[in-house]
Amino acid sequence: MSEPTRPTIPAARPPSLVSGGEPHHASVTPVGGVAEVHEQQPLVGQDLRTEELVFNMGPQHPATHGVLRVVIKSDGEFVQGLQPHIGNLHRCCEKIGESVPYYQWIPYVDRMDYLAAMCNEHIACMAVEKAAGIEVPERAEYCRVIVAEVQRILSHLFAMGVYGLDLGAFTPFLHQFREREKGLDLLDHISGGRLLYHYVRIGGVKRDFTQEWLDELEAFLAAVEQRLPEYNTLLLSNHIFQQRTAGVGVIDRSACVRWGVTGPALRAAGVDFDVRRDAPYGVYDRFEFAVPHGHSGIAGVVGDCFQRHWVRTQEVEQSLRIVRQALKQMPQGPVMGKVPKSLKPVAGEVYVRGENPRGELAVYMVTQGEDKAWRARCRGPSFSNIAVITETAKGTLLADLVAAIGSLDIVLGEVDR
Amino acid sequence: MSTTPSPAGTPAPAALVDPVTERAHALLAARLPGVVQAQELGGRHPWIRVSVTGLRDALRLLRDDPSTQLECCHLISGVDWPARKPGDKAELEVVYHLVSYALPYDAAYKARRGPQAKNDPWVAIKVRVPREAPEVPSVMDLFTGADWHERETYDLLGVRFTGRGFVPRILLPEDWPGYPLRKDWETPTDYHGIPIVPPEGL
Amino acid sequence: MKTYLEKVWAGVRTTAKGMVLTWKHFVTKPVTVQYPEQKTYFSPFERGLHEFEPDKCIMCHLCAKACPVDCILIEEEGTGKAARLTKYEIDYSKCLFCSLCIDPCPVDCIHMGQEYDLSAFQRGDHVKIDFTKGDGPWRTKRTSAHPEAGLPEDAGV
Amino acid sequence: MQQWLDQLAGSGLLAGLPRGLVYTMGAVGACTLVLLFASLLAGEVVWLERRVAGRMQARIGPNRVGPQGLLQFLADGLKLLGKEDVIPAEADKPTFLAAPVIVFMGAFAAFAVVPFGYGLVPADMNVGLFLILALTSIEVPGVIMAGWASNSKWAILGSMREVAQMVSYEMPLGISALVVALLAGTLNLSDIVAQQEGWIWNWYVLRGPFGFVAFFIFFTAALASLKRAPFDLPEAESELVAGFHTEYTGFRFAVFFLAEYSAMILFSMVTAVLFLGGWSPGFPVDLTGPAGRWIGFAVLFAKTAFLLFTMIWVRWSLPRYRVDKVMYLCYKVLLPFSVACVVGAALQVLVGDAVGGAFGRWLMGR
Repeated sequence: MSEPTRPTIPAARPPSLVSGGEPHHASVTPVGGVAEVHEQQPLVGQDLRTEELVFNMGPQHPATHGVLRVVIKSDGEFVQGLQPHIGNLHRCCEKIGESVPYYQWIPYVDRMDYLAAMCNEHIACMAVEKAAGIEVPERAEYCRVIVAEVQRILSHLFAMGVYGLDLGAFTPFLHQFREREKGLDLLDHISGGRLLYHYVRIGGVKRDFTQEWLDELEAFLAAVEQRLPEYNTLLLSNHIFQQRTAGVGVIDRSACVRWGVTGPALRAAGVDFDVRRDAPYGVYDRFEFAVPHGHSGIAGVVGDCFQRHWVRTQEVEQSLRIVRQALKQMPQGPVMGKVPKSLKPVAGEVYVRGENPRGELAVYMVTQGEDKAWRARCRGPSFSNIAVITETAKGTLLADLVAAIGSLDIVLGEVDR
Repeated sequence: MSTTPSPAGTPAPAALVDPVTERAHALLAARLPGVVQAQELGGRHPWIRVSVTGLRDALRLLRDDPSTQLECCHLISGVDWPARKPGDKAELEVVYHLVSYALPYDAAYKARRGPQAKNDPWVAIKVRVPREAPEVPSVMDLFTGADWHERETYDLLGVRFTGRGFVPRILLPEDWPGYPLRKDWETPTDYHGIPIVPPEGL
Repeated sequence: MKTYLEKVWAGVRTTAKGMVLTWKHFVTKPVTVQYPEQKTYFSPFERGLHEFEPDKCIMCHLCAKACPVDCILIEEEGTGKAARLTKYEIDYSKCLFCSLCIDPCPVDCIHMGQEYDLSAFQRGDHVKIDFTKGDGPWRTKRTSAHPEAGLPEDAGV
Repeated sequence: MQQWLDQLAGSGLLAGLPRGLVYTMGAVGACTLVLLFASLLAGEVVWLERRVAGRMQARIGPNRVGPQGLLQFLADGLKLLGKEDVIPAEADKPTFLAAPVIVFMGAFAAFAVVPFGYGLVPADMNVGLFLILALTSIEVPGVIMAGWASNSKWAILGSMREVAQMVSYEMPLGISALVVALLAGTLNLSDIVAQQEGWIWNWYVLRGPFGFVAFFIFFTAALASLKRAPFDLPEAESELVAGFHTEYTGFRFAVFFLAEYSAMILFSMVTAVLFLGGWSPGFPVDLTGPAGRWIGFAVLFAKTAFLLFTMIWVRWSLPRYRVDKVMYLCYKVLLPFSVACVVGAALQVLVGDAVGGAFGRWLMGR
């Protein structure tokens, strides 16, 4: 990619402050679509002095999905460099994990990725169960899979709708919120909370499904299945949407792997990898589902914003499949295993990873035979996913930066933890 | 050191030796003699501890060798191990969890179900540095994504990563006192005159 | 030229398709629930404002110990059999609504209610609620028949 | 207008007054009427937009203030009036204060030549169409002033986008209006409507393919110069926060808002006049009488409302274009098509002249 040739002006900040010097870029990703803009060299005369603008995008900005702050060095509409600054939503989740008993930590884990609380709980509980050697009843495992997949559908609906909002389409956002509302009510009716469920507990789940709830679940699945083509009419197959996203914000396989990008963004880059299938946890190995990954058969370039969005739409369909299979296979039995009253796992370590809607959530827990963890480290997928934006958005238009951040679908609660 | 975490409560049977970690260990032992300091190849969390000086070589070898291809640095975590009884060494531990997307999921793991087994292919590499002068070479040039993880480890535990210039804090303000995830850290009462717990309560 | 015309046509066609879809929504009934007049259904498991029965409480402090944020303050007079509850205060500026306080109660005197509207004109009005002071927007009696009432609660602890 | 004032001056009530004063009073009165019409209608268009958007998004929209929420704009206006009027410390104060006035002036002044019905035109000019295109361009300096004076980076980016977009889209806008001018042979808007009277196929949108395509180009270009989605880049809220009016609060913001919606009404009316037959209902009927002209006004109003609805409909159906794609659309799609339409319309006039008869006159457009 050819940067526009300009008399360079030293950056306002010393380069050492910007991410500790320039990171090593093995390859700078070519950004399709922008190439035709770059062909037109800006007409800057010898006597006309130009200057780069340094912007503060965020923490209060509509497109930064919360309180992300991005310092952009731009040349008019072109982003020449950027540095994300995080930490505005830091809530000491890991420190709290070291200071409260295990079962009290679970409600805090909910609040990390507040759009995928069920998945967070699932993985955090798995870590504690593994550390303490607790057996989870089979029915509880199925309950966990069902609520986690419903959560994944909800999270992806939110991600796709908000992506429309980032691109200026307000209507699909609210259309998807209509179904998401139903799903939130659904999880509310089983757990008692609308967003932060605290339903998955150490050793099982809080309560068994009732028949009314299962009927409600069926209605929700049918509604989502029926509405999916509508969302695609407004976004995925729309010409303007394709123009905005195809070839924009390309994160190829090498960039994904170097930066530790996971989840839909990794799959959009053509990597056929899903923890649920390739390193299954819970009872995920008993279901049949496809892992959608980016390829050249659809519009866009492998690893661009369009394919990330496409992967999400496909994952919703696969999640519907998993929930239906789980409902069929679900055995009878208790939903709570035998958990000792005082939970004191012996000294040791566990590392548990699982597929969250945004990528791989991993919990690294060091136990020391106390009722609290010695170290409770969480790998928030958005933390690694947003870091890649420094490389991806260089040289693109400002609108493409917004499109790229939106397509990574970050949740700041998880970035800052 | 004596506080080295022992494997899980139930001793790991020999059958549960982790194939990927074993492969990585064999590779390191063969190609970089003297780098591996300790290892635990079985149980639910196998790990290999390498020397601080050999860390970069070890990670580069594991990343590039076709038999391991651990190309992604999944997580970097720091663990504080202060001296809890006289004679202990006060140390900080940095754990690198590496994963591979290139190698297919090992069929051996299919049989390794159950809560006590390690059932996914990752490798944990550890280094230990003294708590007073915690200096670890940066691996940012090997794994670009390690950048933010290193910044966070510095921010919360005070591990200094060398060879990458100035490491800014990431989550906390630049002038925040101390490193909160160290076990001896105490919450300050105020920050620039702003009380952390207001006098009238939260 | 051909791809150019195709692109123009694709733009017009997909725009028209999107507009047809929004038109369909324009003529269908909205799904909004008009809040103050209409209310949505709540399940009996809803985790709203607590319901607390002061006369049942035996002051064992188990709920306060189970609370991850220490938001429950219990004060009592006297000791042994003569002990009397004088204050049972929940600080809702800290409360997580995680329902961990419900599980350990041996006499089943604290529950999660269905009241969720915490709006007030004064900050202090809803921040700290003392349940021994009688009814307010909160309840000091069980209002909803909870299907799990009386079941042994060992879940998650 | 002038004849009407002459009549009025001649009548008993104002007989003693100097003619100039009568003209001035007439002008002020007409201005007030048009201002009231434009701003009240703009308020209602805001309500319409929010209601339509709500229904398209499966929700209701504002329905609390007044019947069906019709008085919502009053509540909004009161709220905006009650807000603190913030002027940024580093702002260029006089320019900052003048910018909303200029933007509103541009949108409002163009109403002077729009015929609301037969004879209901504030200033019946021979260069009406030309004047509208010129007056709406006054908005551009106003927007530059707003962006520059705010001393905000988002505002300056927004105003640069706005200027680039407005200046570019004036070309397809003007050229597609030229198609009508060619067919009608006049720039007087009242005369343009007069030539579309009679049956519905006399409307310029249905007189041959060129008028048809030109209608869509004109409407699209109007959307772009109105900064309406999918061309709302100057105030793209997910990119530039609020574009050039990021730093404006309270009443000044309300003026920008009002200007935007007045311009929407203006362009809808102009489109209706140019292409959709103005006050002609689509069948031969005499609307020149004292009562008829008000019926004509209602017909024109209905067409305007339909176009306004379409603008809202488009906005809530489509994502936003990217800044380079907007320019692509302008220079590589709309401009060639509009030029082709002008050439085609000219040929159509020639062919109509050669054919002669009723069909030829239909082709010629007059």
